[in-house]
Amino acid sequence: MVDFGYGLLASSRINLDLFDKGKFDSLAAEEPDVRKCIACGSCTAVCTAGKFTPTSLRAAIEELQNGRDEVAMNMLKGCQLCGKCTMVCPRGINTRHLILSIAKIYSKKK
Amino acid sequence: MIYEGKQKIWSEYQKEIPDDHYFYVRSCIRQSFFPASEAAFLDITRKKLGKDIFETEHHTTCGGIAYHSDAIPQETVMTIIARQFALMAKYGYENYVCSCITSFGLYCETLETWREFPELQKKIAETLWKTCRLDFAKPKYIVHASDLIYHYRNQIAALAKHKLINVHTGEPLRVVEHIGCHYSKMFPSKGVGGAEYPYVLAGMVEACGGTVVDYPERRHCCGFGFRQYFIKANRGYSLSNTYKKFESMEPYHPDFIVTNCPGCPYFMDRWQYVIAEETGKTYGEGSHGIPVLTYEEMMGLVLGYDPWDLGLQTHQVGAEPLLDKMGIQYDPERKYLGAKGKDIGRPACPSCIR
Amino acid sequence: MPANIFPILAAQASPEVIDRIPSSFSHFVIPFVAGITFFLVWIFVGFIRVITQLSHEERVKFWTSLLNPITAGKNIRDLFCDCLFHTKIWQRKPLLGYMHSAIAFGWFMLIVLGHIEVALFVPKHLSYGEGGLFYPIFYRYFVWIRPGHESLRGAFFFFLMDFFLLYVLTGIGLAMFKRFRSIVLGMRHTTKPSLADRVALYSLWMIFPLRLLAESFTADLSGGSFLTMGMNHLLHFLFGDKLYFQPFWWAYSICLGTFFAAMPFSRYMHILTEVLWILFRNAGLKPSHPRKGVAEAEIYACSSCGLCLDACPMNVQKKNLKYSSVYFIRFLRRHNERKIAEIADKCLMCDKCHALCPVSVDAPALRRAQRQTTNDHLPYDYSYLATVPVKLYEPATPRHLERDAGSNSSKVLYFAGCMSHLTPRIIKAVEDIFKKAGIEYVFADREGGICCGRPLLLAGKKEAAAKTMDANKSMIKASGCKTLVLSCPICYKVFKEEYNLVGIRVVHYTQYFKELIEAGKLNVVKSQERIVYHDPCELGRGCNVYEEPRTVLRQVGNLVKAGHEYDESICCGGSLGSLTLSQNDRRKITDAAIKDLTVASPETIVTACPLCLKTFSERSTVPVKDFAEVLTKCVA
Amino acid sequence: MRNNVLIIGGGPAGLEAGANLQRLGYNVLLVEHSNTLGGHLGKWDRLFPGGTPASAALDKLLGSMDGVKCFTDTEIQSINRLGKSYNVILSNGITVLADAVLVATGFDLFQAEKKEEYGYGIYDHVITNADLELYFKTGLDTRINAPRKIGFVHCVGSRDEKSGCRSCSKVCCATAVKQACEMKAAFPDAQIYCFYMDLRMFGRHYEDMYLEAQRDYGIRFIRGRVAEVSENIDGSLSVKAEDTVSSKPLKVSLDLLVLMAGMRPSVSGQRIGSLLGMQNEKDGYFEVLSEITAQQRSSIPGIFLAGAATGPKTIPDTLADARGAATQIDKYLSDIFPKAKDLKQLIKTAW
Repeated sequence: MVDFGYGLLASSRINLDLFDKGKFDSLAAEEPDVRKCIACGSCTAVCTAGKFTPTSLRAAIEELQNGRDEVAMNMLKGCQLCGKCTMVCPRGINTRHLILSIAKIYSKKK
Repeated sequence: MIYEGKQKIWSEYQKEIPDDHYFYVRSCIRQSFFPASEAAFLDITRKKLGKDIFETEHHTTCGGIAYHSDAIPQETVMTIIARQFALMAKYGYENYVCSCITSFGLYCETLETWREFPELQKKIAETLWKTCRLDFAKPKYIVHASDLIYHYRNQIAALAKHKLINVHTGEPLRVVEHIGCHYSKMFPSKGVGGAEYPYVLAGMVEACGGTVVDYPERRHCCGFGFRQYFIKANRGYSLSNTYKKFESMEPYHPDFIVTNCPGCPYFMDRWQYVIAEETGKTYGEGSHGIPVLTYEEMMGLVLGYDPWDLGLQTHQVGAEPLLDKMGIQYDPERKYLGAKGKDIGRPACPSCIR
Repeated sequence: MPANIFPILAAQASPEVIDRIPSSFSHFVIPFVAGITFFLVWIFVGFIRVITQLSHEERVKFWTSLLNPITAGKNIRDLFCDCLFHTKIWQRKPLLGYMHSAIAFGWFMLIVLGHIEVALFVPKHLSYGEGGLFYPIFYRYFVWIRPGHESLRGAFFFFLMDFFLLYVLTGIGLAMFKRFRSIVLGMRHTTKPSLADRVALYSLWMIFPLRLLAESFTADLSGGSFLTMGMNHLLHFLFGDKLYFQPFWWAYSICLGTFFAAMPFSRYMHILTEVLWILFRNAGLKPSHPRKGVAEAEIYACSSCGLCLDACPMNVQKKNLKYSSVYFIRFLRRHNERKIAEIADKCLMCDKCHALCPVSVDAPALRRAQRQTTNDHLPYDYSYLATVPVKLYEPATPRHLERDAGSNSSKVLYFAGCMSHLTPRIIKAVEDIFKKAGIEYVFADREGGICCGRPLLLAGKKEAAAKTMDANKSMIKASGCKTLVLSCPICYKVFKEEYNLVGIRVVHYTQYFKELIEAGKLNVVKSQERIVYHDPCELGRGCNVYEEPRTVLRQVGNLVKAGHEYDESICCGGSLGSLTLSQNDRRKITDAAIKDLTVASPETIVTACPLCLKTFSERSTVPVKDFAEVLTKCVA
Repeated sequence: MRNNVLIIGGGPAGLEAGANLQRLGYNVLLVEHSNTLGGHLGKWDRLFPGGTPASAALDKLLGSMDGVKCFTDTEIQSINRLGKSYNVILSNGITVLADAVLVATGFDLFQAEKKEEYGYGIYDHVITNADLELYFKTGLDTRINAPRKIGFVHCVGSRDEKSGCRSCSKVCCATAVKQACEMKAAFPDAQIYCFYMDLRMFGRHYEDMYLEAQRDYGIRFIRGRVAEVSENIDGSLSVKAEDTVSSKPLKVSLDLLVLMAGMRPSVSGQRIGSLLGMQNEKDGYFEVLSEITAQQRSSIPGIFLAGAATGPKTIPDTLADARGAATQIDKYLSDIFPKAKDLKQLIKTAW
């Protein structure tokens, strides 16, 4: 191995082929509201935990659908389930149950 | 893949290429990267085909590298270009052929800019006169050297000593054609076959009996990207780009890659070594890489030039497996001998790639 | 079973009891014996199981509570009031209370009196030891009157027995009637009985009419009073002198046996289990697991009476009745895991079912315990809490007043909470009142804070909740304030119950403002506005704060009544308690609650919870205001 | 009275206007250059948002055409003003003197092969919205072979200045959502992606359809334009876009890519326009006298416009526009036309 002082970079690209449809479908079975998100960002804007640590339900839903489960989980692990997002969600998504369901389904190793 | 669909597009992007009388300008970096390519171009066009290709030692760089690296402003590069064109007119030519894709793109860009902004053209003409005392002129036709070879492809094929066919199996060789980004991505109408499915190299390959590999990342840049390569901290981007291309072409098992740009063959050739060092991965058969040729080298081989006269020993990835497939006789002992039989030295052979 | 296993009792009758002729064994008792034996074994094993499932601390707590005279007194009172008299039902629905107490207390008295009769009229050595086991139950079959020996004391017991039998029968009659027209007894919804429930129910219904018939057939031989004797005469009149009584005693025994055999699988198990639950309850035990130990006693203490169906705010839609506590407990009993999880998550945790339960079965606690099993272990990472500044608050007073350390000790700390930040009018009004009353205060989370932890607890994430509570605790302690005022009942409940803030007084703003008025710091001018007060679940049922807001509101305006008030108030539908209730279902609850609040046509609905405020505001046509908002408007 | 009215174009607009004018007592002549009436509606299977069969809608339109003279396979050869009226020579040799002309020449579907990067006509599994409708009608398309991953590309040839159309084609978003749901119903195991730039769910019930698509059909909407399509060695498509919501480039392999080709001013309509000397706006659609108050009138007296000839419209929009045109023509022929002495007066005051 020669040290060139540079090397191959990890791709930042989303590879949708990595999206686990089965897992997401089971999430949708557990909490169908996950499919209702219109990515308006209200949840992220009011997030109590979001003031201190990067927490975003909107982005997490997006990342799950982009096959980046780990990233999504990291975006929700600081959530305090305070429910502000439920109050502001224009689609009436049961955000707290959704967050719990994501943790439930995506924390299981395959 | 529907071949007829591609043919339809090709038919829509045909540019006019005059048959003869060209003013030729060289590429800055090719002369050191692939020194025999330009010589081969002149030899093929002048000697084999008997064309009038004029060259003068007074021409310079087009300024493209400095321009794309944000080192000089556009007016400067336009004046340099105006001087090149003025030289052409001075020597009585109106057809301009250049060896470099960056130059070609820049010429097209400059001519388009002048067309859109005549006041700028006027200003450049004045600057040209003030600085060089030359009369402003514009070429009637501007082509890339690969356009010209494409134009002569059938004549060359008629003279061919070898075909792009595997002599052992009788199958056509699988060729990846890689077009320099600045050839037609900026102005699709200026390239043979347009930007999506450029035909310039594909046409040559087909004329010589090969078959073109259509892999997903065929449009992707080789990774040169000027700033990405020149600054070491960015070089990983450059490498990763090339890697992406090789990963994408790998399942198609190409026999070689042909390019029409100065930078592309260099990076696609040398980065194969770096990738092999980093990941241990090689893309050719055995632990070989995939040979990368310029179109002049490819046509030179077809016409029966000696591989070492074409400068194939300056490639990182050895061309021997390809030469074997094409049934080309070569003397391994001569590989590293210079023009007068003098040993030019051997590279340290890396263990990771042959 | 051959008859001679039991000695001929009559022959051995002791000379001192000559007015009764005890007779020997009869086969008809077998169904009863089988049923009750099964039942007793079952309940014994169950009891042992429950006790062993308790943790060591719980067991110690339980046994010592039995020895504590205060708890013991409470136990006795509760056992009588809750199990026999059903006072809690009496208070709310007298007819229903009568029905329950008639059956429970009536039957209890029949058993007690039966035993007294046996003790008095049957020789001691016969009574239990040698087959007299059945005497108390089938007294009128086995023990006949020696002709010519009717005494007054016998007649007195005959009367009592007939009286209580009639008492039970009226209860049974009402129960039968309730099956068809429950609304007359004050129940809109009743539970759907399971198969075992039906078997037990029908046998229970049959037991007492059959007992009446059986005793009536033998009343001329074994004695009877106004009821049985009267029936006996009627039977003689109808069927002549020879009455063949065996089939009725058989039927009576079979019904009893069936009832006891079915009891462990039916709702009637509560008759005995609730005793255990009341002892647990009074010992202060709470379920830590949704199935085991305390929970098991609690689950079996549920009589499936269905009073929680009418209490549940979800009952506005019939389809959601299935999520009521009674069914939750039923599925817990059946170990139907899928249904358990679904129902546990649906509940709004308004606690009304718990408040209104005749035996105070704490179903919300069971649901929380259930949620804990699925949610407590879910991954989370609160390491960032360490980076949250302890001094979240900022001084509300100018800097120069802050010079000496500990200057905050005279100030109050105001913690608005997450939700109040979505209802800025509450914050504005609270600050306004503080200023008007000249109270120096520190606003703990003006720039946003950490959640109080209650929502996490409601979701069953106990461990995670403890982390946020720790962070808040440090913040509160660092403030140096000695009084913590909260405008959110959700925060209030958890700060009060879980934080254990030694030396710091935790008050809800309704309480605090009432004190300010009483101390003369706020000058309230009464308006003629008709206002109705909504009890937020977490404040009313949750913390028993009912009167303070009302006292203040009466001084502020014309307080009118809502359809349901105090512990009967209806959840606004916006509760954080439910994890899965859909927006649509919540909306229906909100609408029902608003309808109930506006029965007396108030001009304003007042509540004291940001969540209720926001939920009502979105749906109500009557203006909805916060307690502080209404108050500050009336303070000069 | 029985004035002659000539309708050019036998699509929904022409049919609806024709039926209405006929009922108002005019002598209506409808000319259609193709061999069938119905225009694009005849090629569609179902209509958004409710899924009404297009054939049912078309049958209804055709069913009320009693008395309207229709010439199919007929071109307008020449059209000249004669007094207040128009002298029209048709390709079948008939000459008509029309007192009013309604131009309802509709739109052409954008030729998706022009967006070369999408590879329509080059890759085996790239189709257009029109191809998919034909598939829904006939069940035949060799390019659709039990796809498990399907992509829909919105705005193909719309909002794309490079392909000559800056504006929105209005119907493609709703069509894509409709077709995506239909595909999911046809291939329940498929994962479907819609690549959109902005979702324009402007109409009544459209938002419901969009919600259903997400909730009930599990369709994933990705905000980002597909920029590159290549064919993988197994014949599947490698599609690149940016997920602009998460600001990341994105790649996905698909078994079928459906291009939502937008609307273009019809080429045959342009020819009619030049015969009449009618003005086009920059977008190529005919100019109307007033966008707000006179949408169905051209700047030339007696020449009326209806339907997609004046810009992209949904079917209900088109039909309403056609009915509007019919009343405008009626007003013109019963009120303005008889009173005007000559063309000059018509141009100067009455139009």
